[in-house]
Amino acid sequence: MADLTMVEAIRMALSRALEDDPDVIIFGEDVGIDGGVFRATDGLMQRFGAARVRDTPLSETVIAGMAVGAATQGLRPVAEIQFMGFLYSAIDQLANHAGRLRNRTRGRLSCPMVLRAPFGGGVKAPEHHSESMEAMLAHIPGLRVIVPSTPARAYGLLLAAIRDPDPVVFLEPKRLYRALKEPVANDGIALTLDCALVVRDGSDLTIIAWGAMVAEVGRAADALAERGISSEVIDLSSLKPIDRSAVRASVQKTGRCIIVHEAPLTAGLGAEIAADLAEHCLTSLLAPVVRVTGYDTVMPYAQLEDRYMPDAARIQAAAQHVMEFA
Amino acid sequence: MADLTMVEAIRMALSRALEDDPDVIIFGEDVGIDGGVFRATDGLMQRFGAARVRDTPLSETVIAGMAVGAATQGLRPVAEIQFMGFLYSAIDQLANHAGRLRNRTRGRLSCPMVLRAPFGGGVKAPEHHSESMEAMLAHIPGLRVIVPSTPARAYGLLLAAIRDPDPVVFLEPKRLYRALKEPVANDGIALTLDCALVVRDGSDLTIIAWGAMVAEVGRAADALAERGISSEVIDLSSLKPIDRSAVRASVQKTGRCIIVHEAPLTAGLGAEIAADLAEHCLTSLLAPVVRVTGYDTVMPYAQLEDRYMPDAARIQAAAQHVMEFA
Amino acid sequence: MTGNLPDCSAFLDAKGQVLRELPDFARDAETLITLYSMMVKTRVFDAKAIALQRTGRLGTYGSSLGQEAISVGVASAMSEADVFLPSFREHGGQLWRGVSMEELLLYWGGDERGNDFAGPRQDFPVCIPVASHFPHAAGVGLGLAHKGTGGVAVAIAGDGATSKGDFYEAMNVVGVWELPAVFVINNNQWAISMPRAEQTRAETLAQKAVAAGLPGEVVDGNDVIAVREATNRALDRARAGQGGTLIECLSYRLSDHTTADDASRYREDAEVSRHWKTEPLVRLRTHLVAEHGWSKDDEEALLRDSRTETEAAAERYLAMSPQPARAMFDHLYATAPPDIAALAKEMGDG
Amino acid sequence: MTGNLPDCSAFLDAKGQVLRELPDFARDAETLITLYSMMVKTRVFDAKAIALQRTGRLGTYGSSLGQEAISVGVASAMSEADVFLPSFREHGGQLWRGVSMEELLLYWGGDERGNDFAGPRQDFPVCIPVASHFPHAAGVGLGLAHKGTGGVAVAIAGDGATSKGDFYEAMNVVGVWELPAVFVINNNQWAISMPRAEQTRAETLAQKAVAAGLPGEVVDGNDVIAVREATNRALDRARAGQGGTLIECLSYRLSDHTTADDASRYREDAEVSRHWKTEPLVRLRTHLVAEHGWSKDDEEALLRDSRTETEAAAERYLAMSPQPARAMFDHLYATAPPDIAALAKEMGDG
Ligand SMILES: Cc1ncc(C[n+]2csc(CCOP(=O)(O)OP(=O)(O)O)c2C)c(N)n1
Ligand SMILES: Cc1ncc(C[n+]2csc(CCOP(=O)(O)OP(=O)(O)O)c2C)c(N)n1
Ligand SMILES: [Mg+2]
Ligand SMILES: [Mg+2]
Repeated sequence: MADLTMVEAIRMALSRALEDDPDVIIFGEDVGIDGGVFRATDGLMQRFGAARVRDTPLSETVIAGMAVGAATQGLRPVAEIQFMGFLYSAIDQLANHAGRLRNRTRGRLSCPMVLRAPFGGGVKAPEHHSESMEAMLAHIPGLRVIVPSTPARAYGLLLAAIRDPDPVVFLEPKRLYRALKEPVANDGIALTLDCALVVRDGSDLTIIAWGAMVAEVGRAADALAERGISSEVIDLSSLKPIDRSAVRASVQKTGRCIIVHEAPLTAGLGAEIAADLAEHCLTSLLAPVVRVTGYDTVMPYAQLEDRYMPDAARIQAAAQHVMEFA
Repeated sequence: MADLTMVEAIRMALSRALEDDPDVIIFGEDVGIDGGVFRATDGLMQRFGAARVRDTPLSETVIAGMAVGAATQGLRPVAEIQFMGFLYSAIDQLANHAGRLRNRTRGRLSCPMVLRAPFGGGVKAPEHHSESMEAMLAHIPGLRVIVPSTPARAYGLLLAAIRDPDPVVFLEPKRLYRALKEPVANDGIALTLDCALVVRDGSDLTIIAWGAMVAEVGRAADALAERGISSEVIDLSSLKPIDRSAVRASVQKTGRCIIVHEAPLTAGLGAEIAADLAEHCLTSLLAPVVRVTGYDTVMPYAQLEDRYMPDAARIQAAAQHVMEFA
Repeated sequence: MTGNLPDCSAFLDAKGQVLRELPDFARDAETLITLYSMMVKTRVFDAKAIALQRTGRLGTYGSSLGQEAISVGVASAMSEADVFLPSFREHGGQLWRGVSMEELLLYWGGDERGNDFAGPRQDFPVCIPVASHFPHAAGVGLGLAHKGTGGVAVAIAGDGATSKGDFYEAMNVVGVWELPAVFVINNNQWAISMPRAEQTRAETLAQKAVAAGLPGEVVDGNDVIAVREATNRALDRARAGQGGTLIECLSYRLSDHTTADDASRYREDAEVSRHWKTEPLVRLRTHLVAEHGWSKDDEEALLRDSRTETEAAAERYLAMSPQPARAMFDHLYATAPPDIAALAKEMGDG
Repeated sequence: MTGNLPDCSAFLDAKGQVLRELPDFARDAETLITLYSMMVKTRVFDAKAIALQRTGRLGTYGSSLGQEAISVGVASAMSEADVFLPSFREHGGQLWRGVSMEELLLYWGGDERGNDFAGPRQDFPVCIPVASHFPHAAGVGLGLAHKGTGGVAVAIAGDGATSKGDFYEAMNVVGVWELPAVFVINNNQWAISMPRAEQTRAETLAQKAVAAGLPGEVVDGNDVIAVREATNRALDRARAGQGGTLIECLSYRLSDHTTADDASRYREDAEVSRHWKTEPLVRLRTHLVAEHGWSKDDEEALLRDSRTETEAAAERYLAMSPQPARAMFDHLYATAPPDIAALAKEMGDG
């Protein structure tokens, strides 16, 4: 079992899917000979041929829309949007078509497609390359939205997304692409979609995050543990649908909750979780539900991005605040 | 002071803006000789000329993007998207440009544009004509998002939006276009943006809504009053930025809160309000914060849309639940 | 304002005169009668749909009055293996392909079951967001080519649709990937209140194909023979692996945009009257009478049958019990996640 | 793979030979030297920017190596009243228009202040989302026409940008509204790893203008004289109220796509070498030497001055203190709503 980075695990999942299912095809900008700007598809065109791994013209609307069309014909398109900042042009296809084709045809047509996109900050990329707008996608009925937080999770969740009979947006935290390695078996085993994962048991408070923020929360939890505060950390993983019972169960146990995401606060996905708790776990709450998020402003350019994104220090401060609440 | 419907009040505001400021121009699909599919611009082309009120080709990306460009040149474009279901193609321009032009140029360029769009259900329109995806827009930094709930509010808020130096998305609840009349003076007075409005004082619970749902909440509040339950009703009006202090003040007083919107529950804007309360008003809350919303599914076609949208009965039931909570 | 239509490739002129040698299929009386019958049926259906809407028993509806030759002509050229992706005005093509009138009424009456046609199971439902189905057609073409079925994706939309980026992006990928896809434009001269001349400065819409390196051609969309023949050639090219084609069919929207529209606000009656002289049914009828012995009795029988069929479909439609409210959760996902399942259950059967 | 460039309108061939009668401006030594100097300066700046990036002192940067003639040529044709809307590879044009090297470095170093140029206050900052500034250019053109300033919007983007719907929609409205806007394509034959031939089946990118009813032309983008002359004509047309133009400038991306790219993964060195023979600086230098007495000393002085200026700018850039974190809230709105004001305050000056 090899130690892989997340981008290697993603490549292995893509490769596995191409091997296992002749209906899987990959397309997007620069996914072919270049292997994707992050190398997620490196070598796949060479191995599976240009008919199955194909560079598209520079057209995000068509990338998403062509995936919808191809999916109705029994293919399993895994399309790539090069950066989430360029995904906006694909939203019309996601909201007006992908998410509703099965529903509006009463199951006659379906849309088993995956739209992959790297997202999030932390790599000092140019303007428009560091967005985290997952909440917009999570609001669209009929989609699934998945975010992995480790290489192994990326492998298993991506396989699950590709095999799922419905459209999945698969958002890859680019900051994690090469940040850490872990052993990942190429066992072809898909993880279960729609599930959150408790990545750390704890008793004093629940911290919920996804993608790159899970590691940041882990660092904060370590520091908090040294101060005797026990955090239960949940990797939400599935942003749509949300595994509400897992979140509620944890908060019912701990009585406190912090939610962490890179996206701006207002109408971010953290709001949904806090709102769910405010409705379903109110009597369990011992302290305010605090969101530690990107600020309600435009993602600043590289020089200030560290000051924009939540970090362990901000998470700790929020935890402290929640623990001291009385 | 004439009794006007909302669509008449909007037309009066547009007409007033065109009169008062030679830089105001209007464009969109069918806004010219046809006067807009809802007649919001009826007669304006005839009166102000085709150079100021102009039909565009069928191109939503260009409608939004051209507004951005024109706004930088000292014009005040008031562009129309014919229905919110066709606004998705404009999101790229809103998120990647309109919302950030001032910020990214450190104030050198700005974007005083208004993008109007009818939204919401209740008129048994065809597929894709009844969406309420305001939360997606409220998540975009740098925008304002406004929704009027009565003819007079529409007049004053639209004037304010047009005069505002920053981009505003102005969403018009089409169900209210002709639903009721009220006296509206053509006094050229803009309302203040960024403010919620308490439309009914009450003491037992706070009900927050916007657009067409405000009237529905009013009906529910009447029925609740008969059962001795006193509702404070807030018309949020400004969906971005949210007037958090007004909401908090009310909930601190009543201790209970219901939020009502047509959009799907998950990651809808109701989540933001509930989350804000879960953080900032937890100790005031006597009951769970309940959201009465469209369901997490595709807006059904006309036959079932009444069953999808919140109505007075569902709002009353939620209120009852909240009042009985112990 | 939109004037008369420019000259373009036609076999029958407005008076039913044969202008040039007819293609084989058009020398066969039975074929022509089938085409004519479907066009008549479409027009009868349109009238019924409008009547239902006017009496509150159907939703907003867009008539295809005057443009019947386009979608009937296109659909009649297609094979079963092909996939049709219609816009909202191509009822005739849907009927030809086997969608039932009852299903069409269900759809326009606001019931999703109308999209679950028993007929051409692979065809797309109507596309409302203008031009957004052109990318689907590219994808369908990709899928068909990948599966080697020999099928072709055929998408149709209006003149207004040619201003959307979707149309262009899709044409471009069809061009460069040589996908089996045919894009048809029903140029009925109006996009709601927008006349064709204000939609684009391009002299023809067909010339937009140049941008994608595709062949584009203009045909008389009021001549069902010309439409079918052009579609045949495009389909042959696609099946031969030679890629896509753009076909602009010139016609005229004789009706309001939809039942929610009042075209008298923005165009002259005189213009409409003028275009009644070139509408597609009369010319084919004249030809059938002159060349194939089509009689008054034949015509009356056709009308009677069309009306009977339409009325029967309308009655079945009106008699259908609505879906239960919980149906809104059906088919959202193949397997409902817990929240959706709970909602459906909660709603019960009421 | 991308071969040699097709023949197209040029005044100087790759060897600096005059091919046809030069336009007036190109007979003036001073003008030619100014153009040449800016191209050299751009190349020197590019090299410095890459060096800064390689040593961790600048963000991802896209070099304009080999394409200097395009944006310098275009910008040099523009007047002050015009508005430039560049993509991310048009440093030469920005410099010509008056943006300082220091401002460019600030931008590419990840600091918004780089967009607040002292120079052409009406020009747009770099556009990163490909082609999304073409709609802006249409709107700018609309604004300029409305205000009657005589100004023209000039947007420039790459060959890849021509596949985006934004490009097409914007061309279409420019066409039908006759807006004063010029769209320039820097066809450097590659969009990251995508060769021009795979981007579209269209034979030229200029022919895409046909879709919008606009004039389109292909010029040799390595000949600054040809670029400027074509832009002059397009600007004249626009100022005369005759609407927009699409100009495709053929050139070649001699560098990697950006500093984050490794072009050897997807193209042959031989192809790159071949294109070094046609790059834009040599031919103009040869011409200057032959016709205008440009000497070795002149050349050395120019290089020295360019380097000095670049180094000085880089030093000023490196010496600048960063914005305080709260600057991220500045200019979000003209007047900060309470939440934003509170955040800015909370963040303090740290
Ligand atoms: C993307 C989008 N924008 C706007 C609309 C509203 N709308 C419906 S039909 C129509 C005009 C369509 O004109 P055309 O393409 O010529 O088709 P026709 O109605 O003439 O058949 C418009 C603007 C829509 N359905 N989709
Ligand atoms: C809408 C969009 N999609 C994808 C990208 C990522 N990207 C940046 S540059 C580029 C290629 C651009 O090619 P071209 O238009 O030829 O310009 P060049 O880089 O060659 O100057 C891509 C795909 C982007 N910036 N914007
Ligand atoms: Mg039309
Ligand atoms: Mg290029």
